[in-house]
Amino acid sequence: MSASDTQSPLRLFWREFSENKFAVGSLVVVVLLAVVAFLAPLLVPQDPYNLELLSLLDARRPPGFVGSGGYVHVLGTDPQGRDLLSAIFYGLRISIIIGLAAGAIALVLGTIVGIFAAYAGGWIETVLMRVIDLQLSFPAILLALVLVALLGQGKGQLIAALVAAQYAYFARTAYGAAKAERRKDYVEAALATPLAGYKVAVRHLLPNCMPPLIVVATVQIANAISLEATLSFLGLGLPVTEPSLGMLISNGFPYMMSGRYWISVFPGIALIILIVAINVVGDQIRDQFNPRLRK
Amino acid sequence: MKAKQLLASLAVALGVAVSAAGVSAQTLTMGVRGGPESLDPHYSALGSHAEAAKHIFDTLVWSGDDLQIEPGLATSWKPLNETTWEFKLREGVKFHDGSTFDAEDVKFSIERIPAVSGPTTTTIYVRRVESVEIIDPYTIHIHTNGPAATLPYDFVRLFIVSAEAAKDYSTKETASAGFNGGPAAVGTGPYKLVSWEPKGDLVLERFDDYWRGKGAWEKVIRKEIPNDSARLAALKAGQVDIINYVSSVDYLALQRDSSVDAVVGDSVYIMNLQLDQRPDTPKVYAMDGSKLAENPLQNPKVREAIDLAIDRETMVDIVLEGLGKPANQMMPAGFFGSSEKIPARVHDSAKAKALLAEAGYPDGFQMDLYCTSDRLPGDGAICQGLGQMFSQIGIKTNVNAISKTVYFPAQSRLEYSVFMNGWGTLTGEASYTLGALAHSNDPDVKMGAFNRVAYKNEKVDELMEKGAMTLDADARRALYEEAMELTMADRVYIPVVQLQTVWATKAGKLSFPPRFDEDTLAFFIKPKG
Amino acid sequence: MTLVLDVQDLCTSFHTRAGVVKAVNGVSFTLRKGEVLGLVGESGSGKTVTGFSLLGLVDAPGRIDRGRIVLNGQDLVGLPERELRKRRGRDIAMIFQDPIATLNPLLSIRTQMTMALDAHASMGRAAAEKRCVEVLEKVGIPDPRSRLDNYPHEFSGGMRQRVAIAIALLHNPSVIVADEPTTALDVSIQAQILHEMRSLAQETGTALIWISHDLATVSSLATRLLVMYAGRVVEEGPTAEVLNNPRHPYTRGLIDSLPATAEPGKPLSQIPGTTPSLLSLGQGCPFKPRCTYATDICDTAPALSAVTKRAWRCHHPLAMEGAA
Amino acid sequence: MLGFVIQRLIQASLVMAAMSVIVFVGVYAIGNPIEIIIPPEATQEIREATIRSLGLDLPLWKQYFIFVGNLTEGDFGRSFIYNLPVLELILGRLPATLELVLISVISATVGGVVLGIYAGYRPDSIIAKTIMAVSVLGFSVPSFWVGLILILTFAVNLGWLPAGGRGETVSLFGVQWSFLTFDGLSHIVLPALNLAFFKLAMMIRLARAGTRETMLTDTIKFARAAGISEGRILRRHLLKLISIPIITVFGLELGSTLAFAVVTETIFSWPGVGKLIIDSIAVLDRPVMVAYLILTALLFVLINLTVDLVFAFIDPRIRAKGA
Repeated sequence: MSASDTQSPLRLFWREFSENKFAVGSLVVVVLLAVVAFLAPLLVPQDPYNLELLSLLDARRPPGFVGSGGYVHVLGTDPQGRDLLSAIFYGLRISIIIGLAAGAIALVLGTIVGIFAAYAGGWIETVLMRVIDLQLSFPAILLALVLVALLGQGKGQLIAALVAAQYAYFARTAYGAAKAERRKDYVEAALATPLAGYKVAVRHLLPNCMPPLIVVATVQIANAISLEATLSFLGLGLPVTEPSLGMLISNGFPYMMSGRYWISVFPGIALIILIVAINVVGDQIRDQFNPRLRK
Repeated sequence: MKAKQLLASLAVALGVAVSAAGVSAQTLTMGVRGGPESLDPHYSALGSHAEAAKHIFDTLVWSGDDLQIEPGLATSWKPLNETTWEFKLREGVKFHDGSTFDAEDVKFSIERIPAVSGPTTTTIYVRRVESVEIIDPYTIHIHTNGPAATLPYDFVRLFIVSAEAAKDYSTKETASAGFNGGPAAVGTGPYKLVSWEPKGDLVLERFDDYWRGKGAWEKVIRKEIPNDSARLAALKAGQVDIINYVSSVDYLALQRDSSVDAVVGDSVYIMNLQLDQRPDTPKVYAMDGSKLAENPLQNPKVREAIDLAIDRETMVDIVLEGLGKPANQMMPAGFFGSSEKIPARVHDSAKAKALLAEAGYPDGFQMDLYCTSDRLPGDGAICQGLGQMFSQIGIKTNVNAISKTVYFPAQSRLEYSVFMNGWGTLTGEASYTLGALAHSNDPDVKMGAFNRVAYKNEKVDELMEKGAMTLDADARRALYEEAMELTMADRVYIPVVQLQTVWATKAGKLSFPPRFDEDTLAFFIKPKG
Repeated sequence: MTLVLDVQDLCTSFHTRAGVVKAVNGVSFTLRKGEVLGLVGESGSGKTVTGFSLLGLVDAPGRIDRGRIVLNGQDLVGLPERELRKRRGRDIAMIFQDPIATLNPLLSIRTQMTMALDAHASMGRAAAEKRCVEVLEKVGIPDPRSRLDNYPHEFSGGMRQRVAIAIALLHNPSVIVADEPTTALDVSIQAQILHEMRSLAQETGTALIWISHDLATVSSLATRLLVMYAGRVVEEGPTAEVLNNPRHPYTRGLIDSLPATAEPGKPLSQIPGTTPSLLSLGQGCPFKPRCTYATDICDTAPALSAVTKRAWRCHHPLAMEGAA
Repeated sequence: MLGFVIQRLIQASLVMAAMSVIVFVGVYAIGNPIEIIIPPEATQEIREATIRSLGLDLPLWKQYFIFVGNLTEGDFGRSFIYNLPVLELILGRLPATLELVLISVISATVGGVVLGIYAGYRPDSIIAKTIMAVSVLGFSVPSFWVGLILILTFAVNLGWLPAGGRGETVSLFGVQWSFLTFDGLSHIVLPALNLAFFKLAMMIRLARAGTRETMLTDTIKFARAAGISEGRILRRHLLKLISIPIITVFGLELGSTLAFAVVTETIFSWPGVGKLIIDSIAVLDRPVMVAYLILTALLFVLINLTVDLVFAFIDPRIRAKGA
């Protein structure tokens, strides 16, 4: 069968991907959660941030309670009388936005640093990679913790801290791939031509960095979401009035011991589903990119 | 006896824990939220620090369960003139090392404070003291830098250390080594220091010659468990006998739990709303976000509307799950200077809306409400609840419940227009509260330091200044009550709820009186039956 | 001479999600004591899988579907793993292409040899060392006793392969399967090893199955050739006869693409096309798409034709020189 | 080998010097500790007196200079909050953290390697798939959530294990350890489990990937062809071959677990350095932060050095290069 001649690499990739039903299921979940997050305002019965719509009289009601708004609180309500389903959808939105933003910025920044180091060579390469290695050996959580404490609360600050904690992974990956490519003859040849250096980097080095970077990106987005939740839990994340999933879990946890499990458990489940699904997709992509496991 | 000893040493040698039940008969293990920052009692003015220090040291003036002052190491005190107070000291009091307490120790302790105080400074307790004069071993005169009517109240956290034991440990560099390690940590209090680990366990042993009598427990272990859930879990698991600060969240479930007794006590903390009176206030806007011509918070009708919008019953029942009381003034009832004439606050949304319209804001306006989310139980939740209530009368409220590390610096820089604070009248009398909040900010008379809303009522200023000069307690009380009534009527400070605190113990095991200052003191905890 | 190995109708296939890959499809051959059999074919022709099948080392999802592998009179197919293991290394051994990859870089030669010895014999330390030294000497490692405690990285490529061969020889097996054992080595060392292997086979009576894609090396060593294509044997016969007079167009193609046979100045001839996917083999001759002699009849599978010592599988066998 | 160690130590001091500058400038540039340390009730005079007594009135470079000067004498400074020498404060709490981290990392590694090898050796079995599902969970579920669930299940609902604290300790070599008493052990189980869960998942993945790749290599095939039993192949060949990435990660993880202990220690009220640092961060107790980060960096370098030495021990090729 010579179908491979007519299929784009992307379609081939998808064919292999679709063989793993679990990964496909996870991808569907990720897409679904993303859609839910971005369409949250259209889907939820209540805007959880509009205080006018909340009533303390509805606070901490179990799943299935019909509140003063006249609709069923499918997952119950939180200590402010917020519909938990709505809060989770909005929380998902915040978590995903932060994860994506931090992941994307770290990706761009890390790739630039990595490729630049590989392209520049010499002492620049040595210094840059020493710094990157040093940072990699330093735990992300600690760095993020210190930065968030110093920068203060807020989405921007949080994303900045996450980027600072994560870009090194991208830089290392891009550097590794670019370095391998840089040694190849055709790149050397291209560098000898009058073609501008950055064009060589973009045209030849960048494409070869993409597959491993995609793998790192999926993992790091999941990590960013998880890290954000952890920071929120430690009280260093976002303000309580615009809760991310981590903040919802943290806010609800004190109620666990008194049996009002839903306030913390449902956001927790949402968070875990999201991260597990992203990781399963990432795993599959990684396996597909790993030449050593392919025969 | 021998065999038991052998067994015990064997157990230690084998690394086996001696069964907890075996040693606990005379041991009290307390699980507390926070602890001392040092064992030098003069290091920090934090409540948890003083609470721990009270186990080892005594104060000159004792603050009773309801924060009214009682004799401590001083048996009596009286003002001699405008700037002199005489304190008579208790005779026959022994330090842990067997030496006798006298006036030298008091003078030494007072003079030592500025040298060793940490950042949360204890110098506030002696800020009025000009000098200390020893008349005889059991009489001292305190000369003040001006009339100091409330000096005895300042002394409720003035701990007396042994001049002999602490003399080499009274500089910043040496103090912590001397006290934390032990040689200087010699007090007259009910317990002797055995060991202490910062943020860990404080282990104490009974002082049999304590002047109040012998305590009920031979050994006291004070464990720091900052996490509310973990503390409760430790009690349920039998690791500790008593815990403080049960969160309101767990209180309901606790009442249904037969294995645990809950003791509820009123707290000194009153959650209150503060409204900026500056003409140009930063965080109040029109509905569309534009700047308003004038500050609506300066309008008494708007302030009344805000007051009427607050449903205090719901706040107590729902947000605090019953652990609180609606508050109508800035101090709990019964405190020196709180007034019985102030009526309970009412909730009336309809009237609030009408008042807003009358004041020229029929469509409402917008404001940012700031508060801490990690300082006092329920602070973030109460503040979000307030946001709902204000939004419902047409004042669109953006709630910012933030970390105290961000909140307080910004608040002191006057960056907020509307904010909710918890205020605790730690001395139990009104000059502490009204002098700091209600008097206009005036460094010359050292009043109004925490008036961060530019509140000024000439009459209140006058009453407070007069009170500070009035040495007669009853006359002073009347002045303070009037000041309180006036301030509350102005509604610049709007009290919301008074918090309550809960202790929990193993069912039927312990009895103790809850204290207003929320201290958990081993000496006053008795075994039941 | 005695027959040590008799393989009949060996079929090994891989059951993947995409379908069944018949890697070895009805291969039969015999091997006598001391004989060197060359197994040639392009990559993917099934020669390596054949080698692994003989040792019962086909990785999942592959398995032997049918056939017999009679080694010293006993059929190995269907034997439990435990029994197979007893024979591996003792009766039949294998060496691989890349000596860097076969030896464990983290273990000393002594450890690796001792482990292989212990697999089938329990002997004392001294006896074990004696045996190791003996074998290393045999494969031409100078000063073997002192080199026992060296690690693989301390040997050159050729020496490393010699160590691997020594390990294979430890138990004097009846058969050694050598899977491209010289491909990774320098040409001069290749020749040395080839030479040594040949004399070893003669000396010890061990039969060799020499698997290679390189007809040239195999022909200098093997007494008989087995040409495989797409999982089948397409031609078989004594080396000289097959080389001088191939019957199968594929064998011809292989011979023509040898640099030695090319006329100077002319481009090397190549077999057009690529090896077919074993997943989508039809009924007919698998070489048909690449064969210049192909006709309609090639859509049916050719049977094996045989004359004394020679066999081939083709509808259009090339003329036999001097016989017709 | 000595030269190698010296080279590493020089590298370490450079790293720590860089670290101290970064942290020092970072804490100063962005956060002003005085706002947080001084109680909101403080008057202006008290405020200024405190700033002076903490040395915060000096220009930044001068503060750093003083800090470095003290550091050369082994003095990391005093905590703003506790007025205790920082080193004493940190070292006093280090054993609790080390104990927790070592127990969890070692058990996670042992468990993870065993499970991972199995999952890589029999990748299609149900057990392998279950192991992998557990590892995906372990990899994904945030650590704090695992901690909460552990407390809820084993401490609150079942009441089997304590929810927090360190329990009884026994003094050994002048340091308090809890793993030597039964009570202490019962306290360490849940936090160690919590901390180990993520590492376990990581080790499973690593061992599985290593096993899968290694099992396909000619080394294993050659060993099999020599008739060596599977058990011996796994123990003697595979384990050694996959040990290099595992030890690398073990070293890295030892460090990162030390940092991640921050979360676990907070949840379980474990009195280690993690809790100290989170409390210090909350109040911007700069001397503690700086010292902690410098010591962490030092610890990292030491761990890396040890890992390198272990490598040399395992891999003769590296040994050859190092010599």
